Amino acid sequence: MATLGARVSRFGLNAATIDVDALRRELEDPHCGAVVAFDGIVRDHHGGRAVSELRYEAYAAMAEREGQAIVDAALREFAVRRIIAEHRTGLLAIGEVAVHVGVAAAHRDAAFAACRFVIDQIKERVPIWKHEHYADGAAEWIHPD
Amino acid sequence: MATLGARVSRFGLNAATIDVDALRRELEDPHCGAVVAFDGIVRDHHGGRAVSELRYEAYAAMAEREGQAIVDAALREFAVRRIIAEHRTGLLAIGEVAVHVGVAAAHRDAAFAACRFVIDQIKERVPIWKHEHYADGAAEWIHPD
Amino acid sequence: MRLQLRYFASLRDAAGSESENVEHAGDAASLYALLAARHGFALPQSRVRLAVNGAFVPWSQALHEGDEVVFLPPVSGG
Amino acid sequence: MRLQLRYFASLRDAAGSESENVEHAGDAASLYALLAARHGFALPQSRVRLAVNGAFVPWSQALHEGDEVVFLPPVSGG
Repeated sequence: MATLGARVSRFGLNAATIDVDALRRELEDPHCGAVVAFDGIVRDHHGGRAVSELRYEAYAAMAEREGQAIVDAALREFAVRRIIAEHRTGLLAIGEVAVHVGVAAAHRDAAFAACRFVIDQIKERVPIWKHEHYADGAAEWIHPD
Repeated sequence: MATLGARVSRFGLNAATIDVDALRRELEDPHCGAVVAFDGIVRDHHGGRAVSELRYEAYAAMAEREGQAIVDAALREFAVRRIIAEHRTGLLAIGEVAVHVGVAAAHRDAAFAACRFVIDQIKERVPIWKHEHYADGAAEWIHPD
Repeated sequence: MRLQLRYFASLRDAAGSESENVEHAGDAASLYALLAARHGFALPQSRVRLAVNGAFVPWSQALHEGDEVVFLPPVSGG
Repeated sequence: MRLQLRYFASLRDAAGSESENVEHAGDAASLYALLAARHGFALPQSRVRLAVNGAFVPWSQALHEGDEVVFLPPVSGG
């Protein structure tokens, strides 16, 4: 067997385009038989309104700390070897990747569970806010109940 | 909103390298806010033995029909818009992608559920067999209980 | 009736062939028993699924002249 | 004590500013009530989380001289 590579957990904010293909290659590990990746993508509609673009604002220092705490917790709690997550900030067009979570594990159960945990936790507690811009010119901060 | 693109479900066998980056781009859809992808990758060990490479053999006509039936069923049963799956045949080295399942949906619940359904069903009923070649020179057909 | 058999994975290795044509009058279970004895198949019928003309069918299904019959060992794709 | 406030999202829009420094003697809840009245924050305190020096803390936690205090509207990343 190949030398055991280091386990990895990394969360970052990214003001530029998230390079999903490159992040996927960073998950490669000869011990891992399963990779699960989630991409959150800017949709053209929300709550029945046509969305033209959106902007993410982050409380950056805290977002990086909370995000890193989430991927570190996932690496401890699930039988996975690599977790890489990035979240965009700034202005995004329809179709752009807003958030990416990639997980590599020996088996798919843990890879699916850890990926789901990380995206759910990001949406729950990383201080990032979405400002939606609508086709009719209006804009609104999204503050879910 | 953009014109509603066609819903897609496609399964294929592939004797060459699976181009994961290209398949991912085929999932793009302005109505979809969530993409979940699973990659099954050749691991360097199985059941405690060091694996050097493996070969997948398919009952091709039936595998294509069963695989297509699976992705068609997932498109009917989950609130998803695009499902693309490919399975390798032939000789694979450690780290190569053996199977890829990508799903695009409006929301992540359905994307995760459909992706999991498709890979579980592929492993359950698509007539493909793995011939593992071990570092010690032995080889074995894998026929799970 | 004349049947076309195809073999995959460990059954192909045991049969030493990818396919053979057989004359058989009984059902699929009796055919499997006969071939398992002839070729030394290690898998009991309980672990094998039956496909006729490229689709899963129950072992109770009657075979017909010209059918493509495949005894599927447990699959291991993915 | 002197506190450094930072505002994000709808609270920043309402405050018309990214940050301000305030002198305040009470707890975080009384500070939020005061600022909500001054700036017209639409969110009740029950929908806002408190962060002090970049970490979530309960509303019961005492504030100290120089703390960075942020009232976090419901987040919507992802």
